Amino acid sequence: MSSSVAERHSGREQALTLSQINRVLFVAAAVIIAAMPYLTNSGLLYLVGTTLILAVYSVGWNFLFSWAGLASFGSGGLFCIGAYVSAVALRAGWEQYFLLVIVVATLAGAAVAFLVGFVALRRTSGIFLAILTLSLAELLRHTLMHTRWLGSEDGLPNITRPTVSFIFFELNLKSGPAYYWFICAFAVVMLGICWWLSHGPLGRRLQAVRYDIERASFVGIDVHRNRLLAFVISGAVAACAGAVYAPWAQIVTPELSGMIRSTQPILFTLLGGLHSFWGPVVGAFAFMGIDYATRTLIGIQEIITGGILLGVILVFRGGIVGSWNALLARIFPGRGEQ
Amino acid sequence: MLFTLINSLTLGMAVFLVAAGLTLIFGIMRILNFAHGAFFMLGAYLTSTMVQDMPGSVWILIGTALVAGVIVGLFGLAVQHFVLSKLDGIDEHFMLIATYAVMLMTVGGIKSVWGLEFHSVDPPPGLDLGVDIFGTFVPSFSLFIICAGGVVFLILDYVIHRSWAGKLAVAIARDNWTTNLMGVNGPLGTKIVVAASFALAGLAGGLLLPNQTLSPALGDTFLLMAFITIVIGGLGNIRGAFVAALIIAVIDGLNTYFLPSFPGVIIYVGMVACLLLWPNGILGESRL
Amino acid sequence: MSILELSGIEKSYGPIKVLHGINATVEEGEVFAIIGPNGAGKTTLFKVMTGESYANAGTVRFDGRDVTFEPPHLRTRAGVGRTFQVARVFNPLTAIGNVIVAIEARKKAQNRDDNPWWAVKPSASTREEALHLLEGVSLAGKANFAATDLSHGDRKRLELAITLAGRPRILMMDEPTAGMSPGDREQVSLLIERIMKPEAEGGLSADGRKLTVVMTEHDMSVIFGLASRILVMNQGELIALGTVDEIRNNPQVREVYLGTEDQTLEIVA
Amino acid sequence: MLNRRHILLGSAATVGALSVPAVLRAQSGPIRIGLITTLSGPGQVYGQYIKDGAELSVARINSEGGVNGQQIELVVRDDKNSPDSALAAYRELTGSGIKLIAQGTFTANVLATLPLLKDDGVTSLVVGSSALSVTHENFTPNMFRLGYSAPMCFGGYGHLMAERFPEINKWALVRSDVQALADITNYFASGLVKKAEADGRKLELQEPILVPYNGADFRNQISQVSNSGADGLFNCLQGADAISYYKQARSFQLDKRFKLLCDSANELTVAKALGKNMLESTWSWTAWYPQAMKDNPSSDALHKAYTELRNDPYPNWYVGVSHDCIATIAEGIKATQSIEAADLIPAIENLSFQGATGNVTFRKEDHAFAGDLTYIRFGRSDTTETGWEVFETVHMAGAEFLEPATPGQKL
Repeated sequence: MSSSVAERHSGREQALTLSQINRVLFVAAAVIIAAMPYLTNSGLLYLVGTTLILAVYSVGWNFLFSWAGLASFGSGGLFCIGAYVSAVALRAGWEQYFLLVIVVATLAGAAVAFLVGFVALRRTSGIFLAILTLSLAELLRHTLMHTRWLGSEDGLPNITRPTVSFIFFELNLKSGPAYYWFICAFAVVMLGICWWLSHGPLGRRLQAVRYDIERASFVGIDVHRNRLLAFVISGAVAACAGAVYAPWAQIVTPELSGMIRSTQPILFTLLGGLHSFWGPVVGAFAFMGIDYATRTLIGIQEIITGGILLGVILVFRGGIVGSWNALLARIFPGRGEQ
Repeated sequence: MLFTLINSLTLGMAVFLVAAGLTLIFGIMRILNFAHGAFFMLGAYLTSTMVQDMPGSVWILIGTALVAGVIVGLFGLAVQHFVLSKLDGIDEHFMLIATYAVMLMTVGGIKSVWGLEFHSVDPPPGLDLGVDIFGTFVPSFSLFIICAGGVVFLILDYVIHRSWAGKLAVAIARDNWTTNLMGVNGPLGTKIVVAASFALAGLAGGLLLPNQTLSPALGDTFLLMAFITIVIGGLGNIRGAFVAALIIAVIDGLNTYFLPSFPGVIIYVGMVACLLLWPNGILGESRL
Repeated sequence: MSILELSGIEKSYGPIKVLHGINATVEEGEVFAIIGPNGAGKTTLFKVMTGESYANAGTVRFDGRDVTFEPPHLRTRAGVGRTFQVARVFNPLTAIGNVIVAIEARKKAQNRDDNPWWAVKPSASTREEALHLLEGVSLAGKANFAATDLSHGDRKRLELAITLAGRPRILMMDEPTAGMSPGDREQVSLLIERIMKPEAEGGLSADGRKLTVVMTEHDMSVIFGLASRILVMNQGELIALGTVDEIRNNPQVREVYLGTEDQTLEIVA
Repeated sequence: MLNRRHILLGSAATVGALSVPAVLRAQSGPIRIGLITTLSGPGQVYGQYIKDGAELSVARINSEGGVNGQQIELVVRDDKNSPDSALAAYRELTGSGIKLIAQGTFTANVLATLPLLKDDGVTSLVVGSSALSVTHENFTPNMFRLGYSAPMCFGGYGHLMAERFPEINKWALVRSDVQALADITNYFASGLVKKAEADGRKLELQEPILVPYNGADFRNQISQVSNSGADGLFNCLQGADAISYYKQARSFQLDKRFKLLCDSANELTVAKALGKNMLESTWSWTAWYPQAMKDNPSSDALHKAYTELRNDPYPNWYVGVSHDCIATIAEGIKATQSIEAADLIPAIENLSFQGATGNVTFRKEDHAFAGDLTYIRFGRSDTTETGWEVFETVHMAGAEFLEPATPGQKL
């Protein structure tokens, strides 16, 4: 009894020390990201901004995957819906209501996710759900490609970055850095919400469902309802990210609903670290780094990207986050386990 | 109408040829192999290198396709040995990303070896024109593809469900550990099935070569369709894949016939409907 | 007053009929045991009662309400608790985490969430209750162990704590001593006896109500020590239902067990 | 010498204090031109042609002593056929101080960068991209399109066919199920109809038959086409789709069922892939067919250089057009001695020079290319080693087929 208490005690101390190191890193990364406009040219700034948006989008996907245990291959479709709602609204000149537009886009994503989830989650799971969502996203892409007023396959270009009017002041987001900081704020808010959801009672319920679905229903958890809720939240986050993305890229195309966009969060999550909240964020930036570093290696870029990915999976099983924590534990054995 | 059906059947069997290997590897390793399309393409490129512009006869086409299949199967063994076997026992999604990485590298390799230009290989003499069936003109290469699909299905079905080797493979897929206890070399069995799956991809690439255009995007054309096929049919279920390929053929035929202004779109609608009706695939999920 | 009523329960798996019209009532506060040789249909009947699978015919009434087609989570919320033959807990979570999930689920279902909506951590009262439950099953010292790392017996105890966290009125236990050493079995018997007592007397039964227990079990000494009534099944049919003494002296039961289980015979004799 | 003051001002204004190294580079080093094109994914084959053409153009200019004594450096980036990556590449290039951009192939990727050109003071030359929106509703004065607008190129095509083959009155049309090819098909059809009506003929045009984009099997549609009973056929498919389509059409003997076959814009790609099994005869539009440009030294030089580079005497038309993009920028800089958009844009507006593809000139109002059109007829041949040959070439002035200029507005 007493020895187990001691074990517990030392365990907590170790977690604290290691998490302090991570916290320092986290703050440093946040400062660098916030200071990006002063540090780099507009090219890298654009990439980092896009990566932030994709990181939020992937965290939303991972909420569904690592918490609720459902793999969707069609999240690109929801991202695309958010982006098109935002694009259409901004092109129609509703830029002063941009925040409202984001809310509407988010709700649109949530509504579509609800409809899909309501029907699909009762009937399918696992890979079947994955392929079903993939097909729905493909269907959306085809529909957009055939919709002339949404620009067919060339999409909607010339999306103006908005000037958001609050009651007392106006926020001009037209310039690159201004919108970039808006993205930062958006990322902080969305990641905050996702963190809160993942670590609160809902997160605990969902994890219970993922660990043992039958046991979960025998402690009184409504499995279907909670999964549906996770599906809707994930869809809302994807659509919200899409809505913020549209004015950043200033163009939306049906390819947003394509397989590449839908598989991105999977890659990010696995690369960054499975079942970890920050995994997709780390993975997104790692992937961006690989992409950026290999941008001049035209022709062999695919081989190099594939090789790096393969290397990472074979060598770092726990993804970057998992391996990093393991590495820390090894470097500071004194603070690690007994 | 008969004509539309035969053509759609051609598409269905072509998709089945690609899907057969995909469903096989799913049956034994529970992975969706993203690299399958790339290896299909590799088979096609290898065959085209061997036969140049035109295979001398049907048998030369089949022979070279088999050789290409064997080579691709060896590549598959390498992938299994250096990548997949190393990921055994950890989260299955890592396999997914691994096959994605293998796909990237394979496509990159194909581009650097064969270049980007379009290539075309013609059907062998005798299969380049058409025949008359019940007053309907039917391209003979369509018949060739339909026959190839049927033969490959029959062989696979026999091997898996009737033969000793197939029963062994099923045993491995169901319970690798126990099979090992009983003195059967499970890892070797897995290797053989994985190699067979890749070899089927290569064979399909070779057989379909005269039907398609060689370009580094060839793999994508079939991969999604093959995914859909094996999901509709029931993952890992070779009979399911065959039935699903037939269903896809019918859906595509109806699409062409009744809704010509949206070619190729109804397959997705059909697939969504199928999944909602039969959530585990028409013939159910199966370990091989 | 009867808390659980089974009438005319029939269940088939495909063409094979497993249950042939079972009728029984469970009274509040009793320990009701279901016994029978292997393949008698005990587990199937159990599943029908808990909602894991639904009956093809007949009705299941809980507290007077028809729950025949109610899914498990609704039955749990209504007051049915259930443990599995092989303990099922949320493996990666800590022991206390397991119990907290269950308590939170109950509070949410009853709309008695005492946590503010924005709170991330479980409320103090939830944590307290969880610790209390773990103490009740003698697991308090291992509260922060991951469930995976617990021993078989500890996992069974943890599962019991999870189930009790739902404040059940009826506790359904599928072979609670399966796979345990004789010493451990006795412990479990004592534990069951204890949890059935109201809280005031050191037990874990909620607000003055009597906890009812329904269990399947192979170990006759456990059953004869605990049960107030016993239902005996054979080949999907009820062959006897009565008090321990009635069952001991029932010739039909003897016949069933004679041909099958020698060890049981000794105990019956 | 370049106008140094302009460079300093321009760079400092847009890039800010941190870009000092870029300014220094611009002063002393070569003139840097960014090339953004598709070098991975679908469309990579075209991007490769564009890259080759641009690089050969740069090499030629540099070997001739550069522009006003300054060498040109080409900085190539991949747009991965996504607007996202095109933007990232564009911003990286402009962020490092580059003011001259050449970009192709697909419209969406071009549309992504168009709105940014003006604020960044960038002059951009667009390769390919036949969509109208580039020079109409999304027009920006900083962009010149050295690609062919659909009405000019395919309206002219239809006109030519109606003029040359007055006996063909029944037409069937086939196209892939994407919007860009729908526009092309429509302009071809309207070109046909307009010319026929002007000649007092009435044409019978069937509804276009649609085939799946990036499809695997086209036989259902091929059979529909061959049963259409028409005499003329316009095939509007791209790349691998087109080749698979012709290949699968061979057993139907498509080329025997129609008196006249027109391919949209695949030109010799089809013949090179099909070889001895090429169709008997088909027309196609092309932007550059060097064998027919004998009195054009620029074309000859490029053709020679390309053949040496790739060992392929039949380069794709993209090679010529992207070559001319770089040449246009060089000519503009030569004329104005500046790389600033303010000076360069009027200079290019007034340019008229002989590029590899013929006369290069732009319409002032919307910066649409107003040069020459080329159509070729080619087909199976028993006498050549390749199995096919080009039978005839037609050159036409393109300007008269250009759609009305409505920069900033939808046509």
